[in-house]
Amino acid sequence: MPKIKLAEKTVELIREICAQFNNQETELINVLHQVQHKLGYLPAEVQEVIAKELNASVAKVYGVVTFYSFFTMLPQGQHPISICMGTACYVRGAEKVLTEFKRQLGIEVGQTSADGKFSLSCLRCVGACGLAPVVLVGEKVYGRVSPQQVSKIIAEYQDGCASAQSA
Amino acid sequence: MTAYNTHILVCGGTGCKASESELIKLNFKNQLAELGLDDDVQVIHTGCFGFCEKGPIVKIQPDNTFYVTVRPEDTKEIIEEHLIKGRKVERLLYKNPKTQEQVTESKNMDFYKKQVRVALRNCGFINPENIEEYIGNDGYSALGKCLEEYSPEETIQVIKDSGLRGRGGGGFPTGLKWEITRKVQADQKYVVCNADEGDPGAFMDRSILEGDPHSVIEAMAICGYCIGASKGLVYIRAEYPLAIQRLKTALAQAREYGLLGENVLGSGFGFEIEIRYGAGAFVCGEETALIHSMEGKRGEPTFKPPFPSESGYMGKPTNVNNVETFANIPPIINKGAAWFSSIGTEKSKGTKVFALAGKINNVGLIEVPMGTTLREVIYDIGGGIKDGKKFKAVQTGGPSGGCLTTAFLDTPIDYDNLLAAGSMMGSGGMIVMDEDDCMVSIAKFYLEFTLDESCGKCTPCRIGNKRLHEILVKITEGKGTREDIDKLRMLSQVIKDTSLCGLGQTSPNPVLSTLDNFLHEYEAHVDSKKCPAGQCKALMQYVIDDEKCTGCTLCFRNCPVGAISGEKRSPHYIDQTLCIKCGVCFEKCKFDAIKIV
Amino acid sequence: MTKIKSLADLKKLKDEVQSKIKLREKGDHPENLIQIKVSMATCGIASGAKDTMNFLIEELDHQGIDAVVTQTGCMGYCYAEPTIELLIPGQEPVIYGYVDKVKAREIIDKHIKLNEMVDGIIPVTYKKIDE
Amino acid sequence: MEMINLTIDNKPIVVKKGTTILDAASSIGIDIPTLCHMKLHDMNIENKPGGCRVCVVEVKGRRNLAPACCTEATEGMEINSHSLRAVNARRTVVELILSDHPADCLVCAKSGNCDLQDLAQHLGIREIHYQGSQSHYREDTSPAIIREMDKCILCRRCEMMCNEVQTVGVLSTINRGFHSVVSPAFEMNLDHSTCTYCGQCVAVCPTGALTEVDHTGAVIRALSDPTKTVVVQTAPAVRAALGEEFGMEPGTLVTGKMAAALRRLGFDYVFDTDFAADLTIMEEGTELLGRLNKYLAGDKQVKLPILTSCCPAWVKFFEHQFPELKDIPSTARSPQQMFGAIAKTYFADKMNIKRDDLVVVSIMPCVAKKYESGRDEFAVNGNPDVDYALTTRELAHLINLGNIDFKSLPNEEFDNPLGESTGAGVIFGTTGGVIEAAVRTAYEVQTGKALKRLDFEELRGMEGLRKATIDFDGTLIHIGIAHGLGNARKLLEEIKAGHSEFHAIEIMSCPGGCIGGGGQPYHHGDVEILKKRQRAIYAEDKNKVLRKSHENPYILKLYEEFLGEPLSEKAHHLLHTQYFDRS
Repeated sequence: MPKIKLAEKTVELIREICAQFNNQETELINVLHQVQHKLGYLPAEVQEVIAKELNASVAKVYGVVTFYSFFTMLPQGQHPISICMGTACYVRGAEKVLTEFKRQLGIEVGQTSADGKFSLSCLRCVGACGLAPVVLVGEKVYGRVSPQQVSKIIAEYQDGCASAQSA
Repeated sequence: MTAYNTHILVCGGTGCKASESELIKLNFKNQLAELGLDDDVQVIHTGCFGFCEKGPIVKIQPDNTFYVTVRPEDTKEIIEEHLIKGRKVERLLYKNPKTQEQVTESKNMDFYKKQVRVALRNCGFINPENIEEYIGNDGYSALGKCLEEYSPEETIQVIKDSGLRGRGGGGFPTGLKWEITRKVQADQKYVVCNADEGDPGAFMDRSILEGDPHSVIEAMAICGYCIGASKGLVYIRAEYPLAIQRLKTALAQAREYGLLGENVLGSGFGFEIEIRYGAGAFVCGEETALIHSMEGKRGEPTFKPPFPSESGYMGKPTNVNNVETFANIPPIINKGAAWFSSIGTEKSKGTKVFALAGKINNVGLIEVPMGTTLREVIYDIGGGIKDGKKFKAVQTGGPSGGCLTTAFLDTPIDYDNLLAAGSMMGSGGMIVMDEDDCMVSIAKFYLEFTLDESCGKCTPCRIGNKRLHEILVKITEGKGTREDIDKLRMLSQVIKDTSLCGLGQTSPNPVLSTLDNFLHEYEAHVDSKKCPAGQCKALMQYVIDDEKCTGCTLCFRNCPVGAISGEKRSPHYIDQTLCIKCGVCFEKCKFDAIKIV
Repeated sequence: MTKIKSLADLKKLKDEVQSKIKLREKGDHPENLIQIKVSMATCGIASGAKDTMNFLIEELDHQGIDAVVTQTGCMGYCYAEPTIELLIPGQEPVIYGYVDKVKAREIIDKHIKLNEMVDGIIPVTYKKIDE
Repeated sequence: MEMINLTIDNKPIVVKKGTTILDAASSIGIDIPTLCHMKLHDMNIENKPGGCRVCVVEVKGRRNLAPACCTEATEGMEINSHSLRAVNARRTVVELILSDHPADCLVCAKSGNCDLQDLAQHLGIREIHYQGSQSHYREDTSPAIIREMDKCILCRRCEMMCNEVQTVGVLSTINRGFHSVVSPAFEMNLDHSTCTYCGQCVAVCPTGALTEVDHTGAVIRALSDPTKTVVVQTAPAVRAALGEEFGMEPGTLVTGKMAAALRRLGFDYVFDTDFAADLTIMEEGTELLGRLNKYLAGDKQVKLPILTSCCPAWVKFFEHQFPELKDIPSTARSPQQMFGAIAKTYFADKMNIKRDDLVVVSIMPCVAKKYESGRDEFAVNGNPDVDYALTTRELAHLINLGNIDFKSLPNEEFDNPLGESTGAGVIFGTTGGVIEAAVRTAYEVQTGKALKRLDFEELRGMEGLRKATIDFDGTLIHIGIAHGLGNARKLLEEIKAGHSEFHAIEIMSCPGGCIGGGGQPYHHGDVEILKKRQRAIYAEDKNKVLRKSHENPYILKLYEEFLGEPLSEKAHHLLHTQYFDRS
């Protein structure tokens, strides 16, 4: 992993978040949520700052980050795409939808497209089983997605890109 | 302003549509037009009446007459007799199976309504972001009643008498849990609401928190009063942003109205609730893992005892209940233990919310009394199987549960019956599968889930489930042997017997229950290398039917690996050694010429 | 809002809220209003309930129809999202499924304005606890 | 005390409430196999994750099997420790572990000393029925410890040691499910982490996942190089444990046999680190008295308490975790390093050996000593004062390679001049020993009076934190003792907060001190072994004619001929060091 240097501003932000939770080690997960919300991901350097602020070992912080699937150490695409792999979605063909996304984006689960626009992940049941199969792009929920709809969904987010290129 | 005097409501549910309800509607329309009544009588389609076994259903408004098993040829009689002469068509009325009496009015037809909404009583009725609507519907009166009229012991007794059992899956008696926590001496205790709904296919907790967050807040306060806790924590999935937002709003309103905080309703009792977020770990539904997660640690379970009621959050006595359990508390207090225990079966009282999903027409959230049969749930409430396919199995209990076959359709649903049938209640996901679902693949799917979600602490769950999954992969790839089937069984038994927590102890259930109920499917994969459902890619082939192929070249042009060859306007051919079984040709072919064998 | 200080206070507030609801439901009172509840749980929103709700608010306002549109939780009919409940004073409440903008307009034009029911009603298939 | 009646394998038994099935069974001679469980009695160290599931037993009326290590006995319990169901489950569990474990026992450093191997033998496993993919991790080599995590069985003992006992916090379980493994943060190498190389993870690892870096090959090459003069020093704790490697009763002193063995291995001079320990007392004791007297004279600038500095893991610990306190420990080098410095100057000069031709090997109960010998400040022009530091276990390995029948060796003496030591040097090997040795000398130097009794029982013991007050002829000296870095941390926090009551503190990283070092023969969780080693150390002290460092004639000679006096410029140069902020 390439070493990155955190901007002073970022370090300050992390410190503030830790302080909000009284620098309590027991609040580690809340802190990680907040920091990831602000920064998008939790690179090693960020975890080191958090560990220091909460007076916890970096190994512990890393152990927690790698335990929970919600936390990520890699920057996500501009539009993170998550395919629900809950049972309802599975029996209604989520796998085919996933395969189609992989094919069209040319990336595997856990990867980000070369242009940084899309990242692909699977998640477990978002509780919208009535709409199975379900796909999330950012926080937007798409229901009853068929493999045929995949290109349309991707296109929705590529418009900006296309116009930017033509401009 | 009324244009129509009368409405004819024709059920447009999928089941009824299959039995020609479209034609019934059309007949009504045409015949009314012929009689020139189409300005007075309007015919409309409705959604499912939830009484599919007696479909198609026709209801006449405004006199609420309810006709069952209506045939397209009956429309004339209904118009002539009922609408014109005002006489009900008796032979089409529903007969009460007990009394054999004909039921004319639908308001006397309530017994066909299989659902009773207790936990969901306010969902879809009140505005969840307006506390006054909750209060207007008896909200917080149970808390008030407890604080003013009942001692903690008396309140616990009501809960115990009601027979309420934990709705998170285990089914532990709620009142007893409260009593145990109450009896432990400590300077601080905690009430925890487990809202880490993780079972794939279950979304009742989300719905309750989104639709009726105050009922959970009220119940937690009651629990706090009973066990002697002044602090509550809701552990909620971070994947539920709307539920979180509604809960936050509700908490703020409850504080504003003095229903949380110090000295609630002038009783001297104080209670506060904080939110803690899950971070994507299914195992955190297990209460010890949940507590560790709330303490900022890896969500690994620890051996019980000590139970959280003795040593839980921060080492203090902690009572953990799930969302649905809490949502049942206020009506129990308000309407009494006797009322609640009158619903359900001998050992499982009250109702259970199920999330119906999968290959079923009326996907949705339902709440039925304990003891309702699977058949009632699937066919009456759920409207039967999608696209007229054959029912194969219903999976209950999520990754900890099992697949139940037609043989269990008439089994009354309660904790003990499901357990005896090789499944479990779980949190209430019910996923319906049809003939197209391969049960070996389903078992593999659940194992994959467990593998992903296992915390890795104990050997049987960490390595055993990996090996189970590997064997299942082998079988679905057509490389399995009879010995592998035996290994699945033996290893499953050891994993159940030796795992540390509930996740591991129940993880082989999907394998065992499919082995028990669908052994022939395993055998087909192993012996004849065939997947009866046509799901397992390695065991199927796409072939082109020479008779049907027109040589349009569409498949040839779409095949991503160039496995298809053939001259234009003559039958094409798929080279099986190149085919990756992506299914594109199958989807593209306009002539049904591509078959799966 | 001042804090509710006792069970009696709570009961008073409950009675106030309930009498408001009754007035609305009875329908013979000048205050009566048409009420529409839009099921706004995750499933509903994902299926476009927000658009439906916004459309209803704008359209009813535009047409000068006296109505309140509120959100509510999941009604349980996930297969038919977005779902709405229409309460016209003096009448039984009616639930409609698959309410997109087109359907919403039809409901306003026919059911609300002309009292003609339209296709897509979902019959209530459950009992409430006070029934 | 509430008592519980139960039966195990049909034998009735009464135990105290709170007793686990495992302990109850063991009290009547039923040994239920375990793997992850480890309990060091009286030390408050217990690893009980209940994770391996090897100890499962059948309890009548219970739905599933119960792990004996964490299930408490209850009234009327009927336990079958070896029912078909329990044995089958136990075997399957071990097979599962083996299915995710490299089958390279033949070449594994831990072979013959591996709990997993023993268990597989014990259960008679001859076939692994469930085969499948195995986990693979990058091998991590540091100056002292090798991590081969393919062999990790997730017993979590190392994690418990590193976090709870040592509070070093380098190791944590990471990832989850099949991918979980114990690792430093970001899967970084140990040498990039704040690891102190205390080696307690190695000491408790049941398999070959954590082992020491092996220097035996290099030592053999040096021994067979005719141009080199190879000298060896042996640390005090080695003699109390080495015998165990040859099947001797724990606590057997093998000082003489060890010297004989080393001589047979071809070491040119067999010396004793105890000599350097005496030297350490001269330097550290003088430093202590210097600071103390200034303090007693009212100097508020002087920093007290003074902390011992002979443990390299401890030194690295405070450099990482308490850099602001780096002025407090004594500047005296550890005995190993003092020995090296003296050997490559005084001794080399005396014998007319060029520095480059003199190889200093040390035998240590420790893996951190490997790291310490490689620290830059302990080398001259790239030539280290100590070339190779072997563990007790590595020495045993060398002896085996040399076809030496250890048990039948005669007792031999160390060589002179660096082989002579006093009892004070010997007790460096146990917790409390360094400070007791220092007190013996400091008292006599300070008061000018001879001590009437030399055994300071108040400084001895196995408790993690101890304190004692010694009357220096009217001046009360408060002494603190900590072993285990977690205990040390408590004392450091007090110092940091400015309310430490002590004048001097002895700190040892390993529980028990060097007798429990990470390089010692594996104790396999049996704390009695540590106690026996401790008793052996004190017995050796008692048998010595000279028991005070300042009475060691060769030490006095060293000062006379070479160093001048304690804390002289030369002594500073050769025997003292500085510490670095590594935070």
